[in-house]
Amino acid sequence: MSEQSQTAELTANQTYNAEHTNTNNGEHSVSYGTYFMVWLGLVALTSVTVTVAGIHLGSLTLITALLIAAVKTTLVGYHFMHLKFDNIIIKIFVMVCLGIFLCLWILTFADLSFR
Amino acid sequence: MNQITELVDNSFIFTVTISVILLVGITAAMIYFVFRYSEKNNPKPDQSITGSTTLEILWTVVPVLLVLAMFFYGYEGFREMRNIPPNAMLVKVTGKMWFWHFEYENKKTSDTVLVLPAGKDVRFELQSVDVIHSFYVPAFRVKEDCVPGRTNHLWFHTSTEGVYDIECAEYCGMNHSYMLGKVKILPEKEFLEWVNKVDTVKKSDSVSAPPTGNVKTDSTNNSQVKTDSSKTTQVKTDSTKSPVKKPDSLKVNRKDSIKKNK
Amino acid sequence: MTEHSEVMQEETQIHSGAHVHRDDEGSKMAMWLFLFTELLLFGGLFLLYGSYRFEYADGFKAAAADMNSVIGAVNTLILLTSSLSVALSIAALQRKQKALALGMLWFTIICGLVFLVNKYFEWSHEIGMGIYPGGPALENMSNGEIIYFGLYYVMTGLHGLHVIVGMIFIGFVMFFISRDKITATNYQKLENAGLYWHLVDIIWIFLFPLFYLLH
Amino acid sequence: MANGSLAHEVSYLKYEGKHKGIAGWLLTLDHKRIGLMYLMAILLFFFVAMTLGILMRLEMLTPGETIMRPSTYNSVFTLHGVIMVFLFIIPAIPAVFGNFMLPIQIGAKDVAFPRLNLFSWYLYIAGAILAIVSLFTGGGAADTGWTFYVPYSIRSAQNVTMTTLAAFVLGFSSIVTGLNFVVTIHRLRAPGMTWFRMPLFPWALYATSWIQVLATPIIGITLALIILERLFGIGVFDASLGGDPILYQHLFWIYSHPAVYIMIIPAMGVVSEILPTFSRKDIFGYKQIAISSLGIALIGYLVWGHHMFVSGMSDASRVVFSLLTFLVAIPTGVKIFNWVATLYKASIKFSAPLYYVLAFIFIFSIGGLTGLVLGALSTDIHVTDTYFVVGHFHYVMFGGMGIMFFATMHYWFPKVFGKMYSEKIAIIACTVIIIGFNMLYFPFFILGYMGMPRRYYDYLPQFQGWHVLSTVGSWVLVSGIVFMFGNLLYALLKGPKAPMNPWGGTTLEWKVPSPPPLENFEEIPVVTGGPYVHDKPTYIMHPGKEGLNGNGVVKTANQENAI
Ligand code: HEA
Ligand code: HEA
Ligand code: CUA
Ligand SMILES: [Cu+2]
Repeated sequence: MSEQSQTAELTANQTYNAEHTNTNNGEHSVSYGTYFMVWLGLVALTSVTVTVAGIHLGSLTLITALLIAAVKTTLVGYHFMHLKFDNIIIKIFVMVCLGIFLCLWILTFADLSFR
Repeated sequence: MNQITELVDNSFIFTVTISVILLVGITAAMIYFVFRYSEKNNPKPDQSITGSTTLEILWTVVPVLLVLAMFFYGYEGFREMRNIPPNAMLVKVTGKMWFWHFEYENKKTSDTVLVLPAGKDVRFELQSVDVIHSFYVPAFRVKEDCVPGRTNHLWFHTSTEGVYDIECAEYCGMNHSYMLGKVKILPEKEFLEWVNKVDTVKKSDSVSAPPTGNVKTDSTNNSQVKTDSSKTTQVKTDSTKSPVKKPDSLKVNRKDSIKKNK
Repeated sequence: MTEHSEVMQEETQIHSGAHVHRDDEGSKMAMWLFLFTELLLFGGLFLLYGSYRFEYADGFKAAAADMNSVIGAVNTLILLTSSLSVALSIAALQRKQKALALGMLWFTIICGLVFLVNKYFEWSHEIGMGIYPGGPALENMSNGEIIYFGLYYVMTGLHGLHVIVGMIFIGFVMFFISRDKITATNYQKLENAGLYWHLVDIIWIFLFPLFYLLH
Repeated sequence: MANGSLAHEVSYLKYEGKHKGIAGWLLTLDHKRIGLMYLMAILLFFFVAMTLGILMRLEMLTPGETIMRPSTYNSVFTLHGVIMVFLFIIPAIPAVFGNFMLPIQIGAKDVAFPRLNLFSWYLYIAGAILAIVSLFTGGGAADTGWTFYVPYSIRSAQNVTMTTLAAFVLGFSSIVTGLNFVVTIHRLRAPGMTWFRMPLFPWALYATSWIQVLATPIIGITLALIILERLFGIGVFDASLGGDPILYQHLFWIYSHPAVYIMIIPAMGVVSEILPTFSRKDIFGYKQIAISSLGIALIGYLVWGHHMFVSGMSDASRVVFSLLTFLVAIPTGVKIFNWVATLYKASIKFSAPLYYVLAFIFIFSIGGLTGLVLGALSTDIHVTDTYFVVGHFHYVMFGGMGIMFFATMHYWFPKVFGKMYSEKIAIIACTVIIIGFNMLYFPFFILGYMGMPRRYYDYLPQFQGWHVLSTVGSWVLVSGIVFMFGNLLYALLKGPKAPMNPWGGTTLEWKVPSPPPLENFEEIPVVTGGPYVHDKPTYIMHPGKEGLNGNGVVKTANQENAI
């Protein structure tokens, strides 16, 4: 019980007057330049994957391709999708989702790779 | 004795015993509380009881230990099941809608009835030609699916003579429940006699080609193989009531199977 | 899909009529959750792709060699650029540059169309060669190749569907912008459309190397 | 404003808004009306599927043909399973009572996205219609079992395509509901309602909703692939084209194992509501119960392989999955122990909902503990795909979730309909149900261990005795259930009016009239303490009148902004 009431007794005025925003009224606007830079980075990475695919790296091909894709995804997510500005909870959500997805891969391959 | 059967049963008994103890404990406590602390017997509830860290830890840690023990017992039996003796005799099992087809190392084949020598380790290679079936011999506590496109393995030790049921345990269409068979365990001598006879009567839709004249000997013994085609080798099942009835119709997606038959 | 953010607002109006309540944060959260479901929808397919690639490494390589990686690369660039234009349109709207924002969205839709046209030619080329499920060319290929192309059609097809949905979504948003329903202070719907479009882009970022490059 | 103040007085059942009569229901955005619409639809399908269950029991009375042909039987158990799983047990508690109670319990006027909520109901109906249409078109009802295993589901001549399509659509209905609830819980808790002041039913719904959002898409795509496979032969699952049937099973169970926790976690949430109410005492170990819901949800993602122990999966992963399976029992055990401990030194008012809960604890424990037998490798290999499994899942699904569905109906009946039922008849009915239930399903464990495979139209003669006992049990169960529904139906028509708080509950739904008014609350309440505190009030129901809310603006989003 002590845990439950550990949150200090609520003083109602505090609650109601505390300013909090439900709307994202034009806080963080990003400069056009930043977006262009990100886009350039993405294009550059694309050309890197295409070139790397041309060279035969053996088993490394797959890994580099996926790594580059992951970097590109991070760029898109962080800048274009504004994860950069998002509330911590959305970041946690993304992590949970990716974490569970990763578990599915690991456990499926626990079967495939020992068959 | 048959190791696998014993291990499975022990693991079962272990798990069930613990379960029964827990179940009885929980239920008894519950019923006792409901009477002891009823409105009548205890008009004023004790509002100060809202939790106990000691108890929480206790009933997290103890169950963890219990389930680890259960896991371990289960694993023991499983290890035995997967620990296929290297010199076990081999039988190829093919599941087909809706019967079992067995092929011995000497290419002798048999449908529905699996004849085995007593006191031997037998290894099975399980395959399917259409959909998934599951080869299940309850008496030996073993089961494994027959999956089209791959080969699964299974083994058991044929301890005592007798006739045991084989059932298909993975749903495979209309006559799934009629996809039965028998394991017939004979003394070794009779088995050899049987296995070395060439089939003459075969099911029309049997899976593999008829046995060749040139047959290999059983790996576990070196008796001579004779070919005697005068007698039929189809052993009749001796269940009290013949479970194998005529299917009312074979319902398979014909359009599909034609398409896939390339 | 455009419902997400609107409902809160209207609902409270109907009920109490007192004050308009808008919850952009909630609306964004819902959009992210929706993106997770999309991600896992494709996730199942990626898992299949990974598993079959593991089982049929050679077949997959052989099949990937048949692909035209130039079209793939061009389409990648198109989608990346369209992602940029969506992001820019949000930035523009935040700066009250309505015309620029609309222009950027038009550009995005055109990118989507070009992407689909490319895809159309690619698919018709492959189908023309008899590479399609049950097709004459595929019949003679190995199992690995059959599965590769099965997955190829399903995954790029599903992705194409998402491009179409994204374009419709953006179309609605443009309509609202022109009617000033979406403004510099109330642009969550645009943001959500953008999130969706970026997800479509991200999926392609993975589809591209997996189907066009790894031979 | 006139509209608004009216809404504070008139019950949601009577309120006439923009639309009147039947349209007032079919176009409603009110979470309570949508919940009731779900209840109607779900009960209808529940009756259909139960009737199919009874027919199966009749067929199993004797070996050989009793009342139907094998192909009919196969369709019947498939339909029974599909309807029970996708149309009854997954949506039942969240979509009916979650919809109804969640906003009230967290002090909100509605869910976050009321239109989406209605949309989800229509998706449900669309899926249900597809399922019904599949019976009469293209070769008749599917005969694959609810698991749709390939390659059989690809080859079957029955109308599997439409049945899977139905399940696909129903999946999306489920996703939409889950998404809506997650946002609702994050954004719309009343001021002062911190996470650990939230009642346990919303906690359970929160965990459930996450599973719905993150697991359902996987089955969506898997079923879609079956449809594509049947239409175009893409080869992804077809062994004759190189597809791997075991991968299908992986994908299917990646969803369907977490789905069993979609079924049970909301039921557990209701247990945690009913117990403190009738114990007149705070729940024991609130935090542990709350967190263990999330624990079950999380571990539930990692154990799907236990359905595939004989499928030819690699030995290593069988061991891993077995170990993980056992871990999922721990958080469940924590809940059970805390519930029993709640009764200690309580002051228990014995009544029908509590009786159902006690029955639940007993029956669900049997179901769960037999789950451990299935989780152990060696025993599972013997009993998998036998009646042992059928026994296990009826104990957890029907005896767990089903019984709790009955409990929930009794617990919230006065609140939802504003009527009281006969307590005495309810208790008698529950007793009959408990007896019938165990008579019906306990023999399954014995049959299973003897080696009676499931999905068998016919069986070997040695199994008959237990089958007969079980069938007789099904008749006992039917009479209990008919009795129970009769009692509730009578109460609905002729029952006395229910007071606001007939049980002495402490959560917010008992602080509003029965049935609740359209807007739930005149003013959004302020929360000052835990949900199950009996000896002092923890909610301020009229913060404005009590001078707490100076500016008259009530914020519905939570104080700890955005979390
Ligand atoms: C509501 C649904 C539900 C629930 C909650 C569960 C809960 C569990 N299930 Fe069940 N299960 C199904 C529905 C459900 N299951 C269905 C439908 C199938 C068959 C699908 C099909 O093939 O058609 C199935 C099949 C199934 C299998 C596969 C069988 C097979 O096909 O071979 C297994 C194997 O491990 C399993 C295990 C478990 C376990 C370990 C739990 C655990 O979560 C149980 C935890 C509970 C307890 C353990 C009891 C209470 C706790 C205590 C009393 C505390 C102390 C105890 C200890 C910790 C020791 N289940
Ligand atoms: C919530 C889930 C749920 C519930 C409640 C039930 C309830 C019942 N089930 Fe269910 N069952 C499943 C889920 C469920 N089942 C699943 C998932 C399967 C697996 C399917 C598969 O293998 O694919 C299965 C399989 C299954 C089998 C195995 C089939 C086989 O493998 O061969 C059997 C066999 O007896 C069975 C029987 C019953 C019975 C007798 C009931 C009884 O409880 C029913 C009791 C019925 C009543 C009490 C009826 C009372 C009401 C009325 C008569 C209504 C009157 C009518 C109107 C007003 C319209 N079920
Ligand atoms: Cu073969 Cu069931
Ligand atoms: Cu499971």
